[in-house]
Parts: sequence; C-alpha cells; structure tokens
Amino acid sequence: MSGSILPTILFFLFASLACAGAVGVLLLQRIVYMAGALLVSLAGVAGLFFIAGADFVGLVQLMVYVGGTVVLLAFGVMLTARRSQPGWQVPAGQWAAGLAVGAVLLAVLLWSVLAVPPWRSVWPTVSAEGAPSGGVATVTTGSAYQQEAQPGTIGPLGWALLGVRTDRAIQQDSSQAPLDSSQAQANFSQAPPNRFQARPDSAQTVLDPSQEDARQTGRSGYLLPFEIISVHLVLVLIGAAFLARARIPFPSSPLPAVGEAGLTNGQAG
Amino acid sequence: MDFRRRKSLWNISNQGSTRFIALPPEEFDLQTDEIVVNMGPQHPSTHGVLRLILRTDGEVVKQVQPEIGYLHRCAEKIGENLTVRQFTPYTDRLDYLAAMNMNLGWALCVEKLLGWQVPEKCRHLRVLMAELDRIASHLVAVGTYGLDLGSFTPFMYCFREREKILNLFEAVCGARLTYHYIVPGGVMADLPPGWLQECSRFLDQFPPTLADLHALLTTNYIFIRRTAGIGVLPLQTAISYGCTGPVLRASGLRWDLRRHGEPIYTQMYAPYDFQIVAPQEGQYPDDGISPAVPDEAVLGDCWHRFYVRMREIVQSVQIVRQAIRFYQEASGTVGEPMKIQQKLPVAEAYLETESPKGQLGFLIVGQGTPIPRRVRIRSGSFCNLSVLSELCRGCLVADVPAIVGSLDIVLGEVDR
Amino acid sequence: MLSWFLQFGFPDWLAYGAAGLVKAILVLVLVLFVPMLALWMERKIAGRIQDRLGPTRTGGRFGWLQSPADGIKLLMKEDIIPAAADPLLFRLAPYLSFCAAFCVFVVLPVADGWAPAGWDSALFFFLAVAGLEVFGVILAGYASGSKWSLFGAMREAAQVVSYEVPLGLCVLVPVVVVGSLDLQEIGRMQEGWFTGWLIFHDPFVFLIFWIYAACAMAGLNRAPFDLPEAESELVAGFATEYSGFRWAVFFMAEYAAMFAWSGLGAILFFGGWNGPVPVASWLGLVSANGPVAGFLGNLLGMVNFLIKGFLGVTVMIWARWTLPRLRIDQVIAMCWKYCVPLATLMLVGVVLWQGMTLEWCSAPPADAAQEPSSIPSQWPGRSAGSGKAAPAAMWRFAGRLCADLQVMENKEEIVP
Amino acid sequence: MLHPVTLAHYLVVGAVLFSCGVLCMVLKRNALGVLMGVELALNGANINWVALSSPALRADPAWSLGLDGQLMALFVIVLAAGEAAVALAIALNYYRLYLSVDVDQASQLKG
Repeated sequence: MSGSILPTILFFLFASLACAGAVGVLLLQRIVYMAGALLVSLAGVAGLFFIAGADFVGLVQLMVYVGGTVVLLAFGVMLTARRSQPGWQVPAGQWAAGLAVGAVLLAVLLWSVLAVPPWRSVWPTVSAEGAPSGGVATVTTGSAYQQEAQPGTIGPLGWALLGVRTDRAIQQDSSQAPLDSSQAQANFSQAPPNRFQARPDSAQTVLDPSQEDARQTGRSGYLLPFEIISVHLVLVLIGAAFLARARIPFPSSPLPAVGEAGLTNGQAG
Repeated sequence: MDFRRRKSLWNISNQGSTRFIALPPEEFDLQTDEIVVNMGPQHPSTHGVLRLILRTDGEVVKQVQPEIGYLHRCAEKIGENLTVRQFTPYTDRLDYLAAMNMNLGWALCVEKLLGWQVPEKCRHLRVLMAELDRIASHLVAVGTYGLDLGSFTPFMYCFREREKILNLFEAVCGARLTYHYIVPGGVMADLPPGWLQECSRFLDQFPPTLADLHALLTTNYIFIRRTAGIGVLPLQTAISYGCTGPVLRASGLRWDLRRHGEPIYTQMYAPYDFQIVAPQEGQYPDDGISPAVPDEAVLGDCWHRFYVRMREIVQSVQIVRQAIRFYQEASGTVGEPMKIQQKLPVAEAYLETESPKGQLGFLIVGQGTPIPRRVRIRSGSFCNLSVLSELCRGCLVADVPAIVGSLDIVLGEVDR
Repeated sequence: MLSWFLQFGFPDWLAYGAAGLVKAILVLVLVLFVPMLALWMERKIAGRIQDRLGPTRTGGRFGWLQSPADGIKLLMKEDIIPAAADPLLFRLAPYLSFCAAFCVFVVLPVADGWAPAGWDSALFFFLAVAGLEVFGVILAGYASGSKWSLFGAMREAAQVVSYEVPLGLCVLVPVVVVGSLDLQEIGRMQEGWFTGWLIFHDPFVFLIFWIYAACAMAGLNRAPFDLPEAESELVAGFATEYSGFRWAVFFMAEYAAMFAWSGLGAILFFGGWNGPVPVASWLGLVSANGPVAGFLGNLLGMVNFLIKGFLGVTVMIWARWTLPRLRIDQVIAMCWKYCVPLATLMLVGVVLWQGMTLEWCSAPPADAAQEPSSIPSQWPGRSAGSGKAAPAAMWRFAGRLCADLQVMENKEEIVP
Repeated sequence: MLHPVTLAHYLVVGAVLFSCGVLCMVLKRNALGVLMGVELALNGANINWVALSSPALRADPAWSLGLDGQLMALFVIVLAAGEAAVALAIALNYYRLYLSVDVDQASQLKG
C-alpha cells in the first residue's frame, strides 16, 4: 500500500486544479470568469481535503463554499456586473509592483514551508486497525491512504463540537502502543534535531493515563466556540439582511429612452 | 420607427417626451440596477403580439408601458372602402375569439342606421349564437389565464369544451373561427336539422367542466394567492379609463349593455332571464355552481375579474337554454342578408354592444352610397388595456402576466 | 469490484481506475435511462390528466419510443449560440449541470451494497453535490446574454440556495433516528415489514416527509416551483437561448435530479430497496445463502428502489400538471417562514422523541465502574471512561449515547 | 521528491492559494474581485489546517493537530460564508450609492 501512486496522481490533479483556479482568479479580467475560476479552485481544494482524509471538511467545503458562498458571489456579480467593465484596468505599473510583492510573499512562504525537514519527509504512520485493539501496532513508512480502514471523521467531529474529544482517546491508546520502536526512532533521527522535537508531549513520551485525562480536561472540545460561532452566524444573517435592505434611495440613473430600450434589448452584459 | 413611437398614443409621460417618469424608489426592497426589458411582442403570455416595456428593479416592476400596433390591419380604413355588407367578414377578424359578437355588433349598427328590424326568430338565433360564442371566448380567457399562472391542464379542459362549441358553429356556418354568420338583415342560414339537440347535449354535459375549473383554479389556494389582491382596479379608475365588460363589472358596477344598452340591443335580451354578474359588497348572488368568494379577494382584483367570467359562462349557458326554447317557439324566418350594394342613408349611427371583452362600439357615417364615409370601432380590449400601466405599477414581474391575462385582451381588437 | 481487479495483480491505481470506470458507466446508463423513462411517463401522465392520450404511435402501442425519438431530434437540431452570449460559459453550463446531477448517483444505493461509492457520509455528499447543479443554471442564465435568462438565473440562485437550508434540516430528521449518514446503513435499518420504514417510526418523521417532498420539488425547480424557467413569465427562463443538444442536457439533468431526490426520499423514509413485505427474506434471497441468492435479492431490491423512485417522479409530474405556479416572493417566503421553522421544530421534536424512547434517559444511572463494559469496543469513548480524573458526567453521557447507538444498530430499539 | 505526497506538498499549494488571494485583494478594483481574493486566502489557510491535521500525512498523535485542525478549518469555512454574506451586502449597498463596485471610488473616509 505504501507504494500506491494513486493518491499522488489524485493529489496532483486536485492541486493543479486549485492552483490553476487561483491563478485564474488573479489573472482573468472578466468578473464572471473570475467567479468560474474561483469555483474550480475551491472544488480542487475540496478534493485535496478528501485525499487528506478530511472527508467531512471536504464536504462542508463543497456544500458551504462551493454551493453557497460562490453562488452568493455569482449572485452579486449578476446584480452588479452590468456597468462595471469599462475603464477598470489596473495600470501596468501597479500590476508589476503587485506581482513583485506577490512573488516575494510566495517565496517567503515557500521557503518557510520547505525549511522544515520533517514536513518534507514521509512520516511514520500507525495502521489504524492495529492500534485501538491494543495489539501490536505496525508502524509503516510512507503515506498511508487507507480510507477503508479509517473510521471517518464525521462522528469524532460531531463529538468534538459537542465537547467530547474521542480522537484524543484513540491517540492516547496509540501513544501507549509501542510506537517508539526502532524503526520509528530511526525515522525521527533522520530529521535533524530542531526545536520541534523539543516538545514535551512528543511521541516518545509515554504518558500516564491519569495525567492524560487531566490534560484532556483542558482541551475537551469545541462546544463553546461552536456556540459562539452559531450566535455569530445568526448575527451575520440578520446584519446582512439589514444591510441589504437598508433604506438608501436609489440615485436617479440615466435610463434609456423607450426607443433605445427596444434596440438594447437582449443584451444583458 | 422612432417617429412612430413619438407619435404613440401610449405616451404616458407627463412631460411630453417618451422617457419614463422618475418614480419614487421603493423603500424596503433590495434595490439594484434597473433593467428595461421587453415583454413581447413574441412572448408566451402577452396573448398575441402585444409588447410591454417593463422597467424593473430585480423582480419589482417599476413601470409598464404597452406598445401596440403589431397587428394593425387598417380595419377602419378598409371599412371606408367597402360596402357595409362586404365589411362584415372583416369584423370577424377584430376579436377573432368572439367573432359572432363582432358580427352581431356590426349587423345591429347597420340595422340601426337603416332603421331595419329583424324577425323575432332571427333575434333569438342571434342571441343563441352570441351567447355560445361568449362561452367560447370566456373559456379561452379562463384557460389561458390558467396558463399565464403556470397551470396547463385547465387550458386543455377549456379548449376541449370550446372545440365542441366550434363544432356547433361549423355545422351552422362552415367556419370555426371567422364565422360571418350574423349579417345585417338577418343570419346567413337557418340552423341545420338536429343542431338544437346537439347544442342541448353540449349544455347538459358542460357544467361538470366548470366544476373542474373551479377546483383547479378558482378555489385553488395557489391560484387565490396569485390573483387575490393583485392588480386591484378601483371602480373610479375603471370608469375614468373607460374599462368595460367583465373588467368593469369586477370592480363592482352592475352595468351590462344587454340590459342597459340601446333599445335595438336590449329588446333582443328582454325576454331572457339572467343575472348581471357583478359583486355587490364583495359578494355574488348564488347561481348554484360557483364557489364562495375567498377572504383574500379584494374588489376589482384579478381574482374577481376571473371569477366574473366564470360566472358569466353560467349565465350564458342559461341564456342559451332559453334561446333554444324561444327559437323553437318563434315563428317566421331568420331574416334575409342585406344586398351588397345596399345604399346607406346620409346619416350616422353609433351602437355599442356587450361583447365578451367589453363594450364594442361601431360608428358608421353614411354618405348615400353603399360605401360609408367613415367607420370607427370602439374596442373594449383597447380601453381595458389602457389601464394596464396603472395596474402594474410596483407589482412583481410574475404579476404582469397575471394582470394582462385578467384583462383578457385580444390584439386583433386592440390594434384593429 | 476493486478486489476483483486487484486479484489479477493490477497496480492499485489501475485497479481503482478500472473499477471506477465500470461503476461510472453503470451510473451513466442509469442516468441516461431514467430521464428517458421519466420523460415518457411525463408525456403519458400529462396526457391522461388532460384528457388526452399522450404519445401513441412512436414505437408501437404506448409510444415508448417517443423519448429516443425526441433525443434524436434534439441531436439533429442546429446548434445555436446567440451573438450576445458568452460562448465558453454558454457551452460549459449544461455539462456542469449534468455533472452535478450525475454525481449524486454515485452515493445512491439501489440495493444493499449496490452503491458505486458506499460512504459513511453519503447523505452529506448527496446534499453537497446536488447543490452544485445550481451553478450550471446560473452560468447558463448569465452567459446567454438575454435578460430573461438573467432573470431566471437570479431566481434559481435565490430559490435553490434558500431551499438547501430546509432540505438539510429535513434529511437530518431520519438521520437522527438512524444515527448514520450512510445511505446504505439507513436502508439496512428499515428491513422487514413496511412498518419498519422510517416514515412510520414516529410522528415527526412522518410530518417531515411532507416538508421534504415540498422542499425537494422547490429545490428541483419543478412546478409549482418552476420559477427559473417559468414559461409564462420568463419565456423559458435560463433555458431561453438553449436549443438542441445543450437543452437536452439540461433536460436530462433535471429529470435525473428528480429521480435522485425521490430516490433519496425513498431511502430516507420508505425503506429504500426494502419492499413493504419481506419477500426476499422469505424466499431466502439474502447474501447469507450464498452469492447467487444475494444477487437475486439485490436485484429484487433494485426493482423495489426503482419503483419507489419512479413513484416519486410520478407525484412530481402529477403536481406539475395540476397546480398553478407560485410567485417568487411566495416561494422564498414559504421557505423561510414555513419550511425552515417547521423543519427545525420537527428536528427538535425527533431529538426529544429519540431521547424519551431510549433507555438511557429513563433508566436509573448505572454504576460508573460498570459502564465501560456496556460501551462497544469500536466506539472510541471506551478507553476514556476508566479514568477517574476525567469529567465523569460527560463521559457517561457520551458512553451511554454510544451504547444506545449500538443498540439501535442492532435494531432492538428501532420501533418504539 | 514528488511521489509519496508529504506535508510540504500541501503547504506549497496552500502558499500558492494564499499568495494569489493576497494579490487579488491588492490588484483587483472590483469589490467582488477583492472578496474572491479573501476567499482564496482563507482557503490557502484552510489547506494548511487540514494538511497539518491529516492522519494520512501526520499520523503520530503528538505531532499532528488531529481533529483540531479540521475543526479550525470548519470554523473558517463557516465564518467565511458569513463574511461573504456581509461583504456582499456592503458591496450591494455601495453599488446602490455609486452605481459601481470599484473600490478605488470608495474614498469618502479619506482624510
């Protein structure tokens, strides 16, 4: 399984979609095409989420972002795009300056990404069927895309939003498993020692169960943020509706005469 | 092209230009850009080649301006170049959905000018035909109104029944649309044998269809919500715009030329027993088949205009039943069609009759020759259409077909 | 299928690809077959409703070749792209719409285990992908370069985005009962007699089904909610400028989506592939009796599922040819003022119902020390319950919920 | 270097999206274009969250964010939806006032 090329193919497919869409949003001039490119990019990101094992987040991305937010944007485009086109060119100087700054930004980001060797290396993974049973956990190198074996993230996410962290319990089990086998050690030792390895709760530290529980009380889930965000969304809903229906008089616009109305019919853009 | 527009009768601006009047903005609506959009002349629900210029803000219609004339065929001018007898088939083409009524109005006007009186049997036969055609016309109005609101099936039911009426007409005069049957001086031919039995059979099996229509449209909740309180036409406005027919009666005025018209017309209907369908304080007298008025309905709205037509169908069925009896009881002939070269006196006559769409008026100015000097047609659809921009102000785009359909215009009569 | 490919020693990416291709072709056949049959049904049912026969000649007695004939006709038509249209987006839009309609079939199980992708979040995938169909319509409306299309697209955007909210709430109600988003799991829960179907589970599920039906029709833009293509208002809405094959693609997407949503309704409320009477288990057609029996049982289940899906389609057709169309403000108001609050109420109600009927609420609290034994091994809360320093109440809560979900999975508690 | 996908792959994609988003915010004059830039940048950040929490990319419990990352991504998505709604309302109001969504014209508050 470790040599499977399929996740890699899919990754590059979705990654290229996401990046091409993003660049398209940046470079395209017509706002409708920009919306289309954004759609492609967000759908690609959803695909990336799927192959990273975050199926629920990917679906939320599809549903809320692609099916909701971009539709909203398209709605806005249709409402406002009628006379926004002419004379909107950003000067070439601004383009050049912007792209230069953007290139620098990208370079900094890439440097910071690639400067951390563990991020570039393949991580030791615990096969999912072995660990919770308390048996011998098999540690394999290489990325493990074992969708069938993974239990799915919906349940744990739901528990987490209710304030119960079930995933931490699993990981507690797995941390008790003999993870610090020689192979894993070897793998870790490949990475140069840096401050990341100095974390107190690194994998080599076998924790006392009671101590683990005490730690879990500190991060026992996301009930409060969930509630805050719910209230926040209600406020946003009300606020957006209020803003959109505010009583601002429409300026008297130069409308075509009836004669011209007949001639301009059929041209929506 | 531009010249024609500037000369348009439908220049509704108060400043003498064809620009739209600046209206105060609606305060509580999502305002965005305003679009000027053409509804028609090729549009499914403008009932022909009517063109409506809508100024909309999203779904809200700020202003409607009807543009007419796409079906203008110089009917009046043709009438000034033909003898009155020769012009009779042209009246078929005015309101082609109620051609018998058009024939009748023209024939009566010519007879009024000439001072003729047709035999009693002919009068009853004319009433029979006119009321059958009123049923047919109202069936089209009702069915297409359902279609305007997105309900297709009542349309098929209405046309199924209308086909039966057209079959009857075809048996009488050989035509299914432009009959040229009622002519000055009488009718073209007496009824074929067995026709009255066929007609009675139709009248017997017809009322269940009305019950279906009431179930599918009149009392349907969606239909009520789409029509009740929409396009409310106050009585004063209706009168000042010259609205007539069901449109006027739905606003609450009990006014029907079959009872309130000139003697030459009312004497035809004098023996008949029927109600003038108009709501009195929002209620109608019981006619045995029509349902009660819903609470949402407002006097003069689209629902009442539709409902008045539905009830007039019932009344017309009643009249036709009586007409069959009177026709059988009457003796004598059915009249003699006038000669083509019949000379007209140097006089003028104007007569309005109650056509299904509204009051239809003909003016004939004779000049001593068979060809009149002037023919003028007062069309009910035309006057009813004039109130459209008043009704549509501030409504939604979806209400425009609902209001146009409730006015029940026929472009042949509007444009003449 | 995947393992079948893998046993020949294909590299896994090839095996995945081949298995996916085979499944995609099977789904495509279904997606192409369903609109054909639904279209034929629509014609026949509409004909019968309207006192007509519908197609009778093409392909023999029942006109069953009418849909392929239509398809061939549409393929042969000239491909027209208006000059004002945006050519790229105009071409892209129908395929986008069709892709979304196609993708929802990926998670729709037609029988036990017969889903192209059995996923534990299948229902959520269905909702998410079905929501993408709106994009094709919006793009079509915008790219057509016609104001009517733009109107249709804006209506579609407003309507579909609004109705996703009550639809999401509606499907949550059966999910609360079952405790799984996996459509196959939901179907398996309803085995046996029809009394085990979720719609008969409790009053809230029963009531929510009707809201689901209304919202699904609104989300599908089917009459009486077909505002984006309201032919009497917007000519043809977003499809005004489309003709020929592209229009056919939109059409297929619409019918495929109709079937998908009624199929989802069948799974969520009417037992999915389980018939009203457990015939398959009487005949021994279960997978426990060997692969052939399992295959035959699944075949029977697929027939069940298709019948249920097409029954839903029939109801939609029936509604379309009976009811008038609503207005856009009424559609949106219905969503936000009635469907969303009612669905929320039902959701709260079903949660309370589940709580009351589950034993962990009524039973006295068990000893904390014994608790871990009652928690199923695969539920992750198991190990944490032993910790004395843990927030005991929360773990007990979680553990009991786990236990009860497990009980429900064993189907001992499904019928109260 | 390309074959097994590592965390860095994801982070590079996130960086590209983020940079494009920031550039969109800077370079677009259309308010809706700016809004799209914001969405892109948020998505870039989301990719990082998800990648750092992915069991496939970082399976060991101490180094992975676990569900925390996915939850943060969820919150970001949901808040972005709200943000888009409000921003769109503002843009529409702005369009109503100026008949344009050119952000360069929105200079009334300039000192």
